[in-house]
Amino acid sequence: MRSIDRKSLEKALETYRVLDEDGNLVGEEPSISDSTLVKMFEYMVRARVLDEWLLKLQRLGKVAIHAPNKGQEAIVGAVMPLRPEDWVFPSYRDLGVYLVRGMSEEEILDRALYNEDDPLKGSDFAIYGNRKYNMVPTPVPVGNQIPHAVGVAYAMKYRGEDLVTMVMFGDGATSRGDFHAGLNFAGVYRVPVIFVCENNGWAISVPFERQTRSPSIAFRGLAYGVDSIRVDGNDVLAMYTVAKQAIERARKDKEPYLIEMLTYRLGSHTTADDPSRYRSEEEVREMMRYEPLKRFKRYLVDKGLITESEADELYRRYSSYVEEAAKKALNKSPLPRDIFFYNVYSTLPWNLKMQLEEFREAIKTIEEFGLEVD
Amino acid sequence: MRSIDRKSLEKALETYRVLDEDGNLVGEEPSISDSTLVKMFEYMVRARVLDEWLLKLQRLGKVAIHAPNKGQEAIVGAVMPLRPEDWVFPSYRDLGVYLVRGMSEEEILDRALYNEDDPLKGSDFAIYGNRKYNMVPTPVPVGNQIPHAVGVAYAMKYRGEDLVTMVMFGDGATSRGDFHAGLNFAGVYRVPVIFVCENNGWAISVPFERQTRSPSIAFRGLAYGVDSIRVDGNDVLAMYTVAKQAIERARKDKEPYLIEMLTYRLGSHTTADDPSRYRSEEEVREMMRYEPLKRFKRYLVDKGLITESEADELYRRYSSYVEEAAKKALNKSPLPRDIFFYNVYSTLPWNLKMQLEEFREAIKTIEEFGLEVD
Amino acid sequence: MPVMNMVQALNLALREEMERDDRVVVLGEDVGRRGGVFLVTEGLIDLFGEERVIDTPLTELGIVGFSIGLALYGLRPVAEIQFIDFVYEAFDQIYSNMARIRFRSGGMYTVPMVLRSPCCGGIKGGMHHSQSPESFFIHSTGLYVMMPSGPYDAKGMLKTAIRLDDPVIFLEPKSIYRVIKEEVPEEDYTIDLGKGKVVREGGDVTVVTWGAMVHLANQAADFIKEKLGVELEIIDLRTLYPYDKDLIIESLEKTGRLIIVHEAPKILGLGAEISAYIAEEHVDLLYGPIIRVTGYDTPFPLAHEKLYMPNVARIYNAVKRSLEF
Amino acid sequence: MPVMNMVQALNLALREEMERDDRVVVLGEDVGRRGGVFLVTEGLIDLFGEERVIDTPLTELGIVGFSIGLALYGLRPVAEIQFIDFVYEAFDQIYSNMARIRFRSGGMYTVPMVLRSPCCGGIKGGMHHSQSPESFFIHSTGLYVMMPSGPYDAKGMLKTAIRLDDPVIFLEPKSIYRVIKEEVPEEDYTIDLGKGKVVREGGDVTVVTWGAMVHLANQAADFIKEKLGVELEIIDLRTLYPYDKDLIIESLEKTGRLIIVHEAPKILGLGAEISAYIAEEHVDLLYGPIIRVTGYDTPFPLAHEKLYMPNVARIYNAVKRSLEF
Ligand SMILES: Cc1ncc(C[n+]2csc(CCOP(=O)(O)OP(=O)(O)O)c2C)c(N)n1
Ligand SMILES: Cc1ncc(C[n+]2csc(CCOP(=O)(O)OP(=O)(O)O)c2C)c(N)n1
Ligand SMILES: [Mg+2]
Ligand SMILES: [Mg+2]
Repeated sequence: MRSIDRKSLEKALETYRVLDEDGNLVGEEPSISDSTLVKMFEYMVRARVLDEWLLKLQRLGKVAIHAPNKGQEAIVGAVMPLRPEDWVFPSYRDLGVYLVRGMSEEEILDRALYNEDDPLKGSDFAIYGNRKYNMVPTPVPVGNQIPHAVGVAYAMKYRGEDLVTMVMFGDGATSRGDFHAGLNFAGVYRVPVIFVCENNGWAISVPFERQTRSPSIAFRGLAYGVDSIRVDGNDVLAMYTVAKQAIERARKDKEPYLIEMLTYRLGSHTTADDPSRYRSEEEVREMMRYEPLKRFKRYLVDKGLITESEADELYRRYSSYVEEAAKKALNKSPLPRDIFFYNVYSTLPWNLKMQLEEFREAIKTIEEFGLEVD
Repeated sequence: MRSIDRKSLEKALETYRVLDEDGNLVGEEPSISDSTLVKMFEYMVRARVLDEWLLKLQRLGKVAIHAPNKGQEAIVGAVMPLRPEDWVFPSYRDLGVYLVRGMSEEEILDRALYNEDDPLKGSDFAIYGNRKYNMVPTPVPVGNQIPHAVGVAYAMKYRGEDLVTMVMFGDGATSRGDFHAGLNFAGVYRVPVIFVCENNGWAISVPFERQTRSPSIAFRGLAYGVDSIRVDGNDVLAMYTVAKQAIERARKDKEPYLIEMLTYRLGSHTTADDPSRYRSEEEVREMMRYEPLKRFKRYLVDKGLITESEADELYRRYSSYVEEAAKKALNKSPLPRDIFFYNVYSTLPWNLKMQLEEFREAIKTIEEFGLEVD
Repeated sequence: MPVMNMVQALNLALREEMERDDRVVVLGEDVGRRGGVFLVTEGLIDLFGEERVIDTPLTELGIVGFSIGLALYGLRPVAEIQFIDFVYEAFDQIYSNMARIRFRSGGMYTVPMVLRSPCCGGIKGGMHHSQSPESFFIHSTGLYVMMPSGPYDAKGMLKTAIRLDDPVIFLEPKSIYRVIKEEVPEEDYTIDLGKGKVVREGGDVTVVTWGAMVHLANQAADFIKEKLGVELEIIDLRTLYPYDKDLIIESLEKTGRLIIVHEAPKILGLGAEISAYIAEEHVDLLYGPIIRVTGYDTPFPLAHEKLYMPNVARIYNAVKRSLEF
Repeated sequence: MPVMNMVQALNLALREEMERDDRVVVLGEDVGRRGGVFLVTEGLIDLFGEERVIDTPLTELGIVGFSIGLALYGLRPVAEIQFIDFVYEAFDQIYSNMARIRFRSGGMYTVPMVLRSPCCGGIKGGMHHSQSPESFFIHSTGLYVMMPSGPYDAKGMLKTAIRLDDPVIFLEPKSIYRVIKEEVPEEDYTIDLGKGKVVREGGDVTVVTWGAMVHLANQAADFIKEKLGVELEIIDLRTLYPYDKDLIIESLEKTGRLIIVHEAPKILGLGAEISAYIAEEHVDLLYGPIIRVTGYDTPFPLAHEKLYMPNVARIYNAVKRSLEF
């Protein structure tokens, strides 16, 4: 049993920040190289642009569904301090994370459109991942990935490697058994995992106060013996600083860490949602004041690392870039029709072989009569 | 979101007690009537005696399995302040609880032997409950009953009744999703439920430090916004005092409460267990010093409410009482052979009717050839 | 009589039952202000308040475990799982408790609750917004399982489910939530547990199916009639457990040929049980093989779901094969 | 060759695999110091340390979810569920992840793990220490399912399971853990996935079964031979998915009569699938009905479990009925 000291409690109940909502320094300035700072901003812009394009493609009926990330772009700060060999289990709302890990806009679009180049072979919607980037595709059932990340971290420690695992999930996910088990195992086995809870105030229509009466998610982390901190999650510098420390400690001391990222979802839950049913426009307008891009841009402009017009240019550049990429992705062929028979087992068991025959007969009939099915 | 004050934290991290291990007052003496005090002791003795008898019957091959309660008898203190109309979800190790709720030794034996008078009709082993006493039979999967208790408490509040629900479970059970969901719902909906975690240091062979790295179960309760306290669970006066307050508050203010009862399992996990594989005899001998009966007896003797020889007599009286009851229970008939077809649905669906036919044919064959089956 | 879609009919059933009986409460993720992601519970919170229309934290285990408690105390909870694909966290509570408390308690305690949820494919929902897990509930024993195929049945069946003393899994094929419109009486009516319905008469081949597949079967029947001059008799089971064996036997007595169509994977889909039942008790009625047209034994895919699911071509092929005997 | 019971054979398999391959780790409740409640993992912690023989907190969801992570990273976890009756908390992790990560990731990630657990009845274990839930895993798709019926097979099959790249559910009939003793080589051998075994030859009726029921069927066969002069051919499936259809067909070609015996409830027990498969693809081989002798469609009872389970009388009656045709 561990005791709880005053300092741990404060970290779990107060909110760590570096910049205020206008981009003024209010905490200790982290020492981050200029190029990293600019890169960080660029990722955030790319995430914003891509988000807008996925929304557009969804409205055009090309993309099945999209979970907007607008307002939560500061998550890129949490992943940037990772090494490529570290593992990441992203959430479905983490466009910026995919980009930082090396995924291109092209690949994200191929995935969203599940065309012939979809690395996940048309398995599910609104999820992204690729072994190439040590980024495991998100399971749609909320929270499932949490204990997986802990297992991976255990295996890293077991192998004596100095790698870490990071896993993202929402505030709603903290109510699930997966969170409970994952945090508990991480505490008991002391493994190098960093939990990032993106507390955006809402789980679809359920506000945080109705999700839990806990003082904070970070406080809840302490209840598993996992050191935890609450961070202004719209302040990318705060996110970066805190994550960097957590990652270094995990790498060295094999200690888990929980970061509660206080943020706000400015868009709808997904493109299938209608937030006007449960929250006011005023709330959203008010929260726009705290959004992460504007704030960070101010800091960069004040620091002389970027000008307003350079920032605008960046946005425009990526917009045309994604437009091109979308055109290309839309022109690709669909996946083979029998794709879903593969990747269930490493080889086809006899019942799947028989069913594949039946499937081929059906295709013949479809073609014979020119039936419309797909 | 709630804030956490110093006092809540202390309660959750320190250990409330009234008597020391020798029965000396070390805390504020609760005002409990003499007759209640003696009754409390009597329940503890009855639990101890019944425990010994169930062990004996198991060794004789009459009882399938038994989960000894030796060392945890102070749990009776938690239930005594309840009203009969309040609901209880006991754990499987709670002989004293069953007795306080009004179950007789006879009924417990009928249940353990699943004879014709078994109120649970031979459904499962080592569980006890009866609607008559508002005590729901324990599900064998550890922790399942926790969210049920929260639902019952919600229904009580919904109906505007001033009743409360109490639910018991072990330290191991706190690792399950049921605990996580139950505590969280209780916090969010503020329902009159009292959680009693019997932290006896072990979940079979897994010691508490390996079950969780949490500072305490009570601390974990706070992380759900549920007020929580840690109590010396071998001190029946402490248990009574704390439970009484929690019950009154729940009744009045509809506030949940968690009591972490720090105790120790002196016997084996169940009669199928062999504790010598994972813990030392010395540990058990050492823990015998803290056992609840001796301690409470000293207090009663010092207070002049009972003499040593009266206590011995009590023990002997219940021993012969249970011996008689066991004889009677052993002489009863078994349940009807087709008992398991009933109580699945309120009426038999057609497939069960057909299967009952098949069953009757099998019985005929068994009788025709004198086959041994049962 | 007003014309409604299934969402409206279900909403009406809930409203009427809540008005009729204050033991009925509704709970689940986003069922309150949001009215459910498909709006089945729309407006109920305004009528009945947040004590009776309860938004829950995001845990299916919690939703079911908590509902069991409500039901134990005598309420009649109607719990929503946002998509049935997310029910599995709750499987221990469903299997070990919802389905077993009556048995465990020797009949002293009952769990009169309904677990309702959108199910099945056809909306490009991918792996986790498309599944048909009825087999898991049926094999559990201790549960009733229902799936309506249209607004009229939906209203009557949900009312039946709410009034039963035993726990019910109520599955709603979301692909036809808004597609099928029917006249739905604004009066009280129920539809008996365990009663299927012949939705199309025909003398050649019996097709047993349920949910959205009823409409597919009908479409296939038109096509097959045109191409082969063969008449399908289509049975909509409606209750999946206990299913209406008598209706199947009656039809088989006429046709001697049986095809079962369902969206769930073939292996141990309910089709297996129906087929095995016939092969065990009524093998004499059969002219040939019992053919199953089902989801394939793979996860439900996002890509090419209409080829994964039963479709007209597959039913056509099955009928041809059935007639070969 | 040493004579061993199943517990010893399984223990030996684990030890050999852990010596052979340091990716193999063992985890579960009480698997360490305690050696598992049935002692299948006895002594392993002394040989391999607590990093490789991991006592877990009490959560099946956690055990499976964490094991999936280990497997994703390339280890070969062998996770124990103390009794398979407690697996249901983990069902979401099993169904939605263990069985689906390969598919979800387009084949990029695999989950080479074994989930092993004591199962089935016959020890007076009551509702929650007796169940046979293989149907749930088979219907999940994406998992292999195995159940040995003796020490020799147990060792070889567990080794096969550990070496497969796909996830395996490995069920161990606890009632025969210590009852059946056989010679078990101390050398390395495996038993192919998907291969059943004819354990008794006979020309009259084919009995398909697995696990402890293999021994019951044998007992029944002796009795039936004596009373009716009828010879049963008994097939031990060993792998439940994908089951050995060829062996069944081969036997049916000889006998034309099929009885399936299993402990799980009848409704959607694996018997249903086997029966439906034959009724769909090989109906011409049958002389009469396919009969299932199974657990009844109720929870597993404490009282009279031997009457609830298949027994000699029930198999005898089934054979008589089968021969009537
Ligand atoms: C187990 C499960 N239940 C329900 C859903 C449906 N659903 C998808 S996202 C969501 C809310 C998630 O909220 P949160 O975890 O806070 O993440 P956010 O969407 O806010 O980023 C729900 C209920 C799901 N995907 N999985
Ligand atoms: C879900 C589940 N997993 C495993 C078991 C087997 N088992 C029975 S009791 C027990 C340990 C329980 O420990 P704890 O909750 O501390 O209660 P205690 O026995 O110490 O009173 C285990 C693992 C079970 N009954 N249920
Ligand atoms: Mg959220
Ligand atoms: Mg314990």
